[in-house]
Parts: sequence; structure tokens; C-alpha cells
Amino acid sequence: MTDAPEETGTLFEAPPMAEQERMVEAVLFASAEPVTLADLEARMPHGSNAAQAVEMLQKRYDGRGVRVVQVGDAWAIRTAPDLGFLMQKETVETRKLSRAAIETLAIVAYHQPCTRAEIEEIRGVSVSRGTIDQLLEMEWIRLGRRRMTPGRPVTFVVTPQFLDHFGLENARDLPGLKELRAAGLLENRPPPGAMPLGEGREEIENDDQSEMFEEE
Amino acid sequence: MTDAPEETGTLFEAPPMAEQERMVEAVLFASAEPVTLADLEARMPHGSNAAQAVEMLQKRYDGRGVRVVQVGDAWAIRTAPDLGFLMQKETVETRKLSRAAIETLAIVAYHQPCTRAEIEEIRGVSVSRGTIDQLLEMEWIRLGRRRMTPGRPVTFVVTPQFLDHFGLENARDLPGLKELRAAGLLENRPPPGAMPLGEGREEIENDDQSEMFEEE
Amino acid sequence: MNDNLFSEDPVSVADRLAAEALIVDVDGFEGPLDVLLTLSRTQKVDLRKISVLALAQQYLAFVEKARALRIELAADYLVMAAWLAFLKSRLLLPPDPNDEGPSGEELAAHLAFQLERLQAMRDAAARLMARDQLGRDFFKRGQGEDVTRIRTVTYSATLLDLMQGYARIRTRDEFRPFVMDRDAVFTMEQALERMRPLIGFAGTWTDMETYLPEGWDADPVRRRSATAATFAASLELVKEGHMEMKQSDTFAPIQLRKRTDT
Repeated sequence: MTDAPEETGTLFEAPPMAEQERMVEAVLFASAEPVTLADLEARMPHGSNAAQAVEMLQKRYDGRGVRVVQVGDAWAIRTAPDLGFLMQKETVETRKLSRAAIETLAIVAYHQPCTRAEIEEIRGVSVSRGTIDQLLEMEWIRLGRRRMTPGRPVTFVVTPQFLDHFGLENARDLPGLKELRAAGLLENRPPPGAMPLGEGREEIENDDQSEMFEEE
Repeated sequence: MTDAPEETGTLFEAPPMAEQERMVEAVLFASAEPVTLADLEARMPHGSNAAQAVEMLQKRYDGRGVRVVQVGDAWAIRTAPDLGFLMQKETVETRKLSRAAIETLAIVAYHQPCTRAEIEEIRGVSVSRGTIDQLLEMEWIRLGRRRMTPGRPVTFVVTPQFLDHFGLENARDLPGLKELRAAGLLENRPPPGAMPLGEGREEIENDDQSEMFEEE
Repeated sequence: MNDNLFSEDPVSVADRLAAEALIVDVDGFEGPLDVLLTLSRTQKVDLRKISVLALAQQYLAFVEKARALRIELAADYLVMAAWLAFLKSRLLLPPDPNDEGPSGEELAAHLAFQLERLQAMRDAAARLMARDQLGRDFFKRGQGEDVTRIRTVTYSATLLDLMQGYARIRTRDEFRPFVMDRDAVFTMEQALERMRPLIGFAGTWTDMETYLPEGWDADPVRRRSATAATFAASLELVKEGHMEMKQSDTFAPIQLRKRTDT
């Protein structure tokens, strides 16, 4: 029972898919946090196909009290949202986010990767250190790559924890993302001439953003 | 979605059994502790039959990766026992032995049985407790007979595991031992002047050592 | 300029009350853009079709009122007021053909874009927060089991490590790596040590063979080792720039001399 999977793996064939599905089921049930396919396969016997097993499992739980959901490149089991009322006991009181924090979060999510100057330009007001810190602390946003513009400002992107919290498979699933983009509202339109707001902000290429959402 | 169960309960029939089963599934999944039937029914809409729903759920999970099990008078979802091995993934990391450990090990191997004072005399520096402990823990050295000298110090000898690891049949097979001996490198010369370490050792030394190397 | 500004557009009493409420509530605003967005709602039109001129006038009235009421306004608000006054003049006056800067229409269009974008982000934020949330509407496993990685560290050492370790202790003063059949091996380090002082005297081309150490030329095994080491050491000295090397033909003797260039 404590055989390392590697050992058995070299000696035997991968187990049948039904068995692989059971294995994925056991690991996903046991873990509170999402588990990546890579981690699943590392735990399963050599030659296993975690992706296929997860897909089968997801179908099996369709319509049940718990669901198999994708979170970024990982998978998790979560209760069906329509049964939330049963779980009052489990409800965690989350800190009430300020309006500034909620808006900042939305701006990062929809515009990521996004610099602080960009957040400030969109909101028309400076962003307090505390607001960003709170979101970082909640692990809903994290630092992304530095922008290749003068000053090399840091960017912010949303995290897998953010996706998990809002039940999103990935950042492309953000509600209304397509419409907003079609309306040109996610563009970083440089202001004509000087502007009183968000002054001193450098030109921003849009490369980063498309990369972020179009990948895979 | 946020309807209080009491309201629906008094106005409507209990939900169909399939729905009750979903509810039990979600609650058992999300609860931090096993849930009693009474607690289940308190959460579910009025008129629900938790016992029957649990039984149905238990049947559904029969043979799956997780099982519905009774814990005292409460119910919980648990990993199927045969899949427990998936929960703990062992990764083996190989690290180089520290220089101090290698030198200490080499001294024990070439000079066994060998006291700590002798190791220190040969290395010219004191040997930390941790180094000896590490080698003992790795089962590459073990305690030998006490030396019949004042203080009756313990001696260290190498183990069969040591020989196994280095592919040696016995300590005499240590390559270069003869050559080193021929070159006079293995003479345990007392340090010039006084003999603060390993005193009184000369007489016994040769017996022990020959015994150790010549046996078998 | 105060109330009569509002009368340019027929504004309802309710709207006017709302606009005045802004003043009292100035602390509740998230900056001038937020005020503008709130003001623009009174126009009850698509943000793209908003009258920036009317908006500028409303904002300026707002700032005037705040001043009259001696309400401290942050610098941001005053900068925006100055900019809007400038924009208003641009929009009202006929365009100056000699002016380089962006036209009033361009500036107004960008302000409208900013307002629309801010509104869009607020709507998006509201939609995001209205989603089912973990720990509120759906839940993770309450009793997670121990899913761990056990990291076992094994230490490794080879026989060579062991022997080198031992040789290191026994020859601490003149450390050399321990080599089993040392008496038949001449190392490059030994050759280098031997050649360094000698090469200073080699002003003319000399066969490399003459540099072989004494007593190493009889036994073929020893001779081979010494030759290889001497050759390697020679290359090293050439690389260091102390020496030159030549071979006139294949298998011809290799010759060495001190490097003489300045």
C-alpha cells in the first residue's frame, strides 16, 4: 500500500480507466485545494491519463450535490451552488471589501497584467497602498512580470485562488469580457495631449494583455 | 438560492429523494466533522428523510474512490482504504554527504573500531555530535565494543549497510587500504610530544583492528 | 455663475436635489472622475452621447458650491475643474487653425471614453461580486484529508568520495587527490610544477622529451603517463603565454621554447 507509484509503474500496465477515475476521485475529494493534472499523474501509477480520468469523473458528477470544477490548470470538487443554503454553518465570514478594493480587483482581472498607474487612470484617483496590500494578502492578486516600459513598473495579475473563489475556470471566463473588449473598453487609449488624471503614465503596449487571455 | 429551509418546508412537500440525496452529499462533503442524521434533517427541508438519503448515497458510492461511512452516530465521506497510498506521495531527494561526515566515515572505515577521540585526533578538528548522529541514523556506522582503556570509551564500526552501499564484501576490500598501509599512511602515530588523545591505545589497537579486518 | 448654469438644461427638481446632495457628500466620492460619472447620470443618456459641455458646467458648479460652503476639496478636484474650464473654452470657441494641441472634441471624446470605461469596470465589479462565491455559495471539502508529499532525503557518497576524504585528512599538509596506482602516474600538476622553472631557460627550440622527469623513461607505462602529462602541461603554459610550441610534421618531435616577444 505504500509502494511508490514509480516502482509499480515500471513493472505493470497503467490501471484500467475506471480505476484511474476512482483514484482521481479519491485525491480530489481528499484535497481542499485544487490539484493540478501534473500532481494527479505524479501520484497515480505510471502511464495513467489524469486528464481523461478527470473528464470521466466530471461527467459522473454532473447534476450531483458536488461538482468537479476546473480552476486554471487544476481541478477541485466543490458543492453545487444551488445547495449553498444548506451550508450556513460552514459559511466563512469574509472581510467586507471596500468599494476601492472591489473596483481595483475588477480592473486587475479585466485588464491584467495591469500596472498601478493604469488602475489609477481608470479609477481617476490614486490607489492607496492598503488596497493593493489587502488584495495581495487575500491572494486574489499577485505580482506579474514587469512591464517593458520606462521605469519597468510591476504589473498585477489575478491568482488561481481568485479563480477558485469566483468559480471561474480561467481568466477568459470573466463575465462580459468579450463584450467589453468588443466595445473597446479594455483598451489602453492614450489621452490626446496632456491630461490632468493619471499624469506621467507611459505608453502601454497591448501585447501583454492579449498574451494573457489568448494563451492556450 | 437563499431560501430558508423552514419557509419552504412548511409550505411545500419534502423534495424528492434524489434531491435529498444531493443535499446529504453536499453537506457531508463540506462539513468539517461527521454529521448526525438529526443535524442533517435540521438542515434539510421539513419532512426530509435523512436516513434514507444517506443510505441511497452510501449505495451510490459503493466501490467508488470515496465511501460514505458511519463514524459513531454520525456520517462522513472518506477515501476508500485501498487508495490511501495516493494521498502520500513520496519524493526521494539525494544529497551529497557533507565533507565532515565523509571524513568521519572514512576514518571509521579505515580504523575501526575507532573512538571519537581518535577520529578527532586524525581529523585534527573536533567532531560534532550531529555528524556522528547522522552516520548512526543512516546506519552506516554503529557502536562497537567499548575500548578496554580508562574511561572505557565507546568505539564505532561500519555496518553491513555501509558495505552494501559501497559494494564491499568487507572492510578489508576498501580500495587503497593496503597501498595506504604500505605508504605508511595508516600508522597511528601519536602526535609529537604528549599523547592527549587516544592515550593508552597502542597495546590494544592492533588486536582489535586485525580482529576486525582479518576475521572471516 | 451658479444656479443659472443648471437652468440651461431643463433639470427636474429631483435631479437638482441629487446634484446638491453631491456637495454634502463630497467625502463619499472616489475622486473627480467619480463625481463626473455621478453627474453624468442626470443626463440619462448613453455615456457615448453625453454632453461633455453640460457635464463640465455641472462640475464647475459643484466645485463653486463646495467653495461657497467652505468645503475642503482635494487638489485633484481643483485640477479637474481647471482642466474642464479649459475644455469648456475649447468647445465654445471656434477652433484656432494655428493651434497644435488636440481639439476640444478629441478631449471631450476621451473624457467620455474614460467615464464609460469606469462605468464598465464598476458594472463588471458588481457582476463579479454577484457570482457564486467560495465559502458563501459553494464550498470546498470541509474535512480535507492529509494529502501530502513526503520528502525523504537520502545521502549519497561514493567510494571515491570516501577515499578522497581519507587521503585529504592523511595528507592535509600537502594535499593531493589520492590516486591508487600513483607510482605509475605522472600528473599534469606535477608536470607543470616541474616545467615552470625549467621553461625560463629554454631560449631555443628544445624537444619536449627532454622535459620528462628522471626515472620515467624506462618503464613504458610510466613513460606514457609522463609524456601525456608533460604535453598537457605544455599546452597549459602556451595558453598562459609563457611558451611556444611547434611540430614540424606528423609524429615529428614536439619542440618547445620560451616565448620571447615583448
